Amino acid sequence: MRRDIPLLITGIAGVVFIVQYFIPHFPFNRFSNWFSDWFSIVAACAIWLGALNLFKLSLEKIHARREGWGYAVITIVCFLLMTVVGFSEGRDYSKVGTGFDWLYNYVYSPLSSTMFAILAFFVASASYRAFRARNFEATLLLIAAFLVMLGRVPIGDLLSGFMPPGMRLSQLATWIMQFPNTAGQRAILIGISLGIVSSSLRLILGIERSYLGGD
Amino acid sequence: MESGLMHHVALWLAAFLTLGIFSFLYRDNTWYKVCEAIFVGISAGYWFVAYFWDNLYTKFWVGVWVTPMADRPDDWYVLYVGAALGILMLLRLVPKVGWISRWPLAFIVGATAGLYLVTYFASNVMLQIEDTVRPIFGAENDAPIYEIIGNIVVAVGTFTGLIYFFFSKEHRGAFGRAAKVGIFFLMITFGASFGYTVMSRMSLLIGRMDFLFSDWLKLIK
Amino acid sequence: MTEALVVTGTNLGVVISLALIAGGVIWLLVRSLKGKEVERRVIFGFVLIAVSAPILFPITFHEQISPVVKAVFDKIESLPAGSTVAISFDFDPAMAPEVQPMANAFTRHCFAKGHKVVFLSIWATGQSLLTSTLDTVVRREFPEKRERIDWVNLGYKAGNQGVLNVIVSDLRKMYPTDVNAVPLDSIPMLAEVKAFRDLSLILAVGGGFPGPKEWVLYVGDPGNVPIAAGAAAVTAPQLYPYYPRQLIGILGGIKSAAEYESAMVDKYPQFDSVDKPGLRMMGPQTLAHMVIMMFIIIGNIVFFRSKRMRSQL
Amino acid sequence: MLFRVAIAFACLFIIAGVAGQPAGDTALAVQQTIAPVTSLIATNHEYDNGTGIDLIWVPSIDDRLAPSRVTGYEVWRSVVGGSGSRIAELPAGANKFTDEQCSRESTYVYSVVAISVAGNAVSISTAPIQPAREWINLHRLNLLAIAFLVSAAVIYFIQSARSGKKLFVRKIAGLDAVDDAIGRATEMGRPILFIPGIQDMDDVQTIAAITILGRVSRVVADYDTKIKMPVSRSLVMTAARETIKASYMAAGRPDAYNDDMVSYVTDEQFGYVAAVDGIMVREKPATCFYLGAFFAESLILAETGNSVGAIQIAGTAMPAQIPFFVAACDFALIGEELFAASAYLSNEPKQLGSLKGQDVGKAVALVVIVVGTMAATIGSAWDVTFMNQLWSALKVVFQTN
Repeated sequence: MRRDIPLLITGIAGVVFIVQYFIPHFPFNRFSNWFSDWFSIVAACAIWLGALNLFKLSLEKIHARREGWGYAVITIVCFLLMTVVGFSEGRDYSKVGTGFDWLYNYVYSPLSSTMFAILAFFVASASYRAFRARNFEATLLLIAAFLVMLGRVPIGDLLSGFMPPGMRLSQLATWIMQFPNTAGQRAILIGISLGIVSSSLRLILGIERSYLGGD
Repeated sequence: MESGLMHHVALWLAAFLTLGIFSFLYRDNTWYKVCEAIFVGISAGYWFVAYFWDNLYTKFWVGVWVTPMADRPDDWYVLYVGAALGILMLLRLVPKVGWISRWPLAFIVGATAGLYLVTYFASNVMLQIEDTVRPIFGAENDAPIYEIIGNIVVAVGTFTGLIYFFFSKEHRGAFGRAAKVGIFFLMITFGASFGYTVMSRMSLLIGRMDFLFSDWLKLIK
Repeated sequence: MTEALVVTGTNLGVVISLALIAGGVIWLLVRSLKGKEVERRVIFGFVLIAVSAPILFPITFHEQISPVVKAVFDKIESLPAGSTVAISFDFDPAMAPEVQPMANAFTRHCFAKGHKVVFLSIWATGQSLLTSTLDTVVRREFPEKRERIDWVNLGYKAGNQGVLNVIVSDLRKMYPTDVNAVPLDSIPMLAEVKAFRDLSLILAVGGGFPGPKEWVLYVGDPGNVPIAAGAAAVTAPQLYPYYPRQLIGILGGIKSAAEYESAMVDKYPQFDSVDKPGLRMMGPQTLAHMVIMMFIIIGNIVFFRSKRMRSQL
Repeated sequence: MLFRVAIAFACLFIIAGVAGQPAGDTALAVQQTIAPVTSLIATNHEYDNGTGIDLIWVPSIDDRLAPSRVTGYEVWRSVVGGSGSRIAELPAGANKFTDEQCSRESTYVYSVVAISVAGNAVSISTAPIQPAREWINLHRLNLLAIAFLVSAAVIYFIQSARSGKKLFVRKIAGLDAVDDAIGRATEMGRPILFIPGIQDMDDVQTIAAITILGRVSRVVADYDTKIKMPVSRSLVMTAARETIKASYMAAGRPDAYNDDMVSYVTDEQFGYVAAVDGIMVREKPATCFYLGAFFAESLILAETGNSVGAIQIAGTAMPAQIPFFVAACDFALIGEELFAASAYLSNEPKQLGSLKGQDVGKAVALVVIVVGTMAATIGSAWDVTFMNQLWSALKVVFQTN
């Protein structure tokens, strides 16, 4: 029973949302909008579960004085600071000039963009480590990456300056992006979509049910 | 903008956080851990507040309560369905009836599966196939040679790439060789995308360095 | 070809940093030949130097403009003076280093040609970046341009592509006022602009969702307005299918921004003295790319070396 | 459709007829004012919820003069028994408009006004029309047919596998490594880390990740390995807990399950990554799984995981991120393989049958690509009519709107 009802719900919802695509008639024409509204409301409710979990784990850590409990204190204080400021600003919480906006600009945003920027270092270490001519496939990966990188900076055209115009490295890089890259992306995209069709069908038919848990 | 002092505090705070995250590259350390804890707390708080005001308040509350009847869309009442699903989800907090939260979950999974099935089929399978079907060269033969080679490459690459993804046929003989060519194309694709992305990623680092050198340290004008 | 690589910036700092990198690479090579793996932190150190040195001691290259970028430049050039152009800031601080230089260059170009500019954003995070362009470019470099006569800031509206869907046919329905709550009907430069389809050109700067693609689908195609894209390098390849029919041109990543800035300086020498972040960033970009390519080469030397050593055992 | 073609032809004839008139006549007749638009016809907009009406007309003759004397057109609508209003302004040269703001309860009459400096000219009004709504979007019939074909193939092979037919499925290296990777973590006494991407449950990749988690956690429960799963979405947290709990129950060890195996961190992409990186360097997992929808964080995770010496199995259907996983991880599931993974790992016939079904889709795609490319090339290079017809037929079949 606890498992059959959810399976039924998944199946019916799946069929309805396939069918709505082909029916312009009310109410089917609204279904996808409704779903996105409903989902955002459910997600907004569910974040209470997440936040409570974050609180619970941090408090347990602090209470037991487990290693790193001090950091848990910082997390909770920052969370409370952000929520108190955010709720006290009202619905225009993110307007330019509010305290919430200040915290966003000077705390959230530097942290976020720096974490993103770290990626530059990892691109370098991955290039050093992973682009090795272990076999033919790896060599192709390496050569394609090398040529495209070379073609993206002025040095590439300097090195290939002796070639007739139209065959310089920057153009070669563009060609690789335009043709072989398109071919690969297309094959991947078609494959992915067929994979989605079949795994969606498994979910709708109730063959795949591990996400629903046990009885 | 802000008063001088506030601006300085802001700059130093941002610089402190920036360097703290960068310090992780050397090794895990207290400074990074502090920044990480701040980041988790501040960002979780941010989303908590944003979800509340943007979704619960603006979407639901305003939709069913604040907006005058005359201004509402004719299907405003369906917002209650969303709220009902949300409440069922929150029942998870009550151990005895927590299992009911599987219902909204099952609904979301089913609807997502249905939506993705048709939209991906339409936009990716159909459209990509339609795009691949094109002449390799035209009547006037005026297409430049690189474009003709390119068109052949796209057709062959897409074809063999798809063969690689076949699950139910053994990759042997001619089929196996085609699959092998397919994986070559995939590898070129991966290499090219990787190389192409380097510039984007570097820009982000340059942006941060620019902040440290010019906004904070004022080393350059 | 000589023109493509005019290197400017000849101070001691450039020489020192290049020497530092070159020396380091030789040291790495020697170590690798001895068959030693390089630690990650050394690699990180190289990236740090390669990126920071050219920021502190600028090296700039002259960029040859590519056709997809030139198409945008030429479009702005060819519009009669006084045309109304929109620039949309659809990005966040993380993407800003890549695309804000484009937005700034577009702004300068439009003003230099005497066009009127409508600024807006359909990303919540775009507002503050839009404000910074208004402060650093518009108000500082073009003090003679008056708000609401030569340019207007419409600000941000929530609703993603829904906003676009409306403004293509009716601007006032979505934006009854500008960002300072001045009714659009009392803004002289918008007297003729009832909808976005009345504009001469839309420059969509951004890279995520919604971005240039949505501008094409919801405004460019239905409203028959020319759209040009300024996009992050990562998303630019996904825009190529729309060029040249639905997008008149594409700027992808900092390289295109640098090309655009080069073209601007060639045409309008007065902009030689303004900050050109695109060109400025190409120095660090070039060095960083070279360092990464060095790593690929050295990595392979280490690999073949160790393979040979294994086979000798 | 046929009706539309007929209208189009009618318009063409009228244009031709008008253009064929002696030029002197019109020049004399229209000194000051301009000619109105002609042949204005309103039809119901097909396949919508009864909100659209299509208008089509022949532009004013003066619009064809160069320089055009017409500066634009206005579309006016009036509800029968009500007042009229201007609903659109169009540039010169326009000859059609779709009014999408109609109500099914009302009947409308339209007219188009040609605007010029000298004066305006109003067209004859259309016959009263009421929008209709349709139940099925016939424009999408081709999509329905092909999607049905592929789905039918999937279901057919699931059924035939159920009835005991043996199916071959090729090896997927990354998935064969799952057992070993978990075994390694057990031997080393270190946890395994499972990252289901950063999207919510309304992304089918996340759902795929959760279904794979079902298989992985089953092995984890059998081996009694520690699993850690920080997530960035609360709904994913709930779903993952259900999944892992079920696996522990199926393994007969419900007591070993603990809710803290799955923990929520933050919805913010990089805040989440910062925390996961911290967990990696502090807890040194022996095995990391990155399965689901990933963005820029893919490489940050993979490089940090590599630096702590973890075996890494990754899979995503984000085309932009696959290269990073391929380059930096030990095993990478490429696109479609992510969706095949749970079926492959389950090793149940009916699940494997679905894989064979999706291969039918690929076979169709292959045939169309070969036949279509050949038809298009032969057709356009040597102008072979039959090939051109075949090519355009394929284009029509695979068109979506």
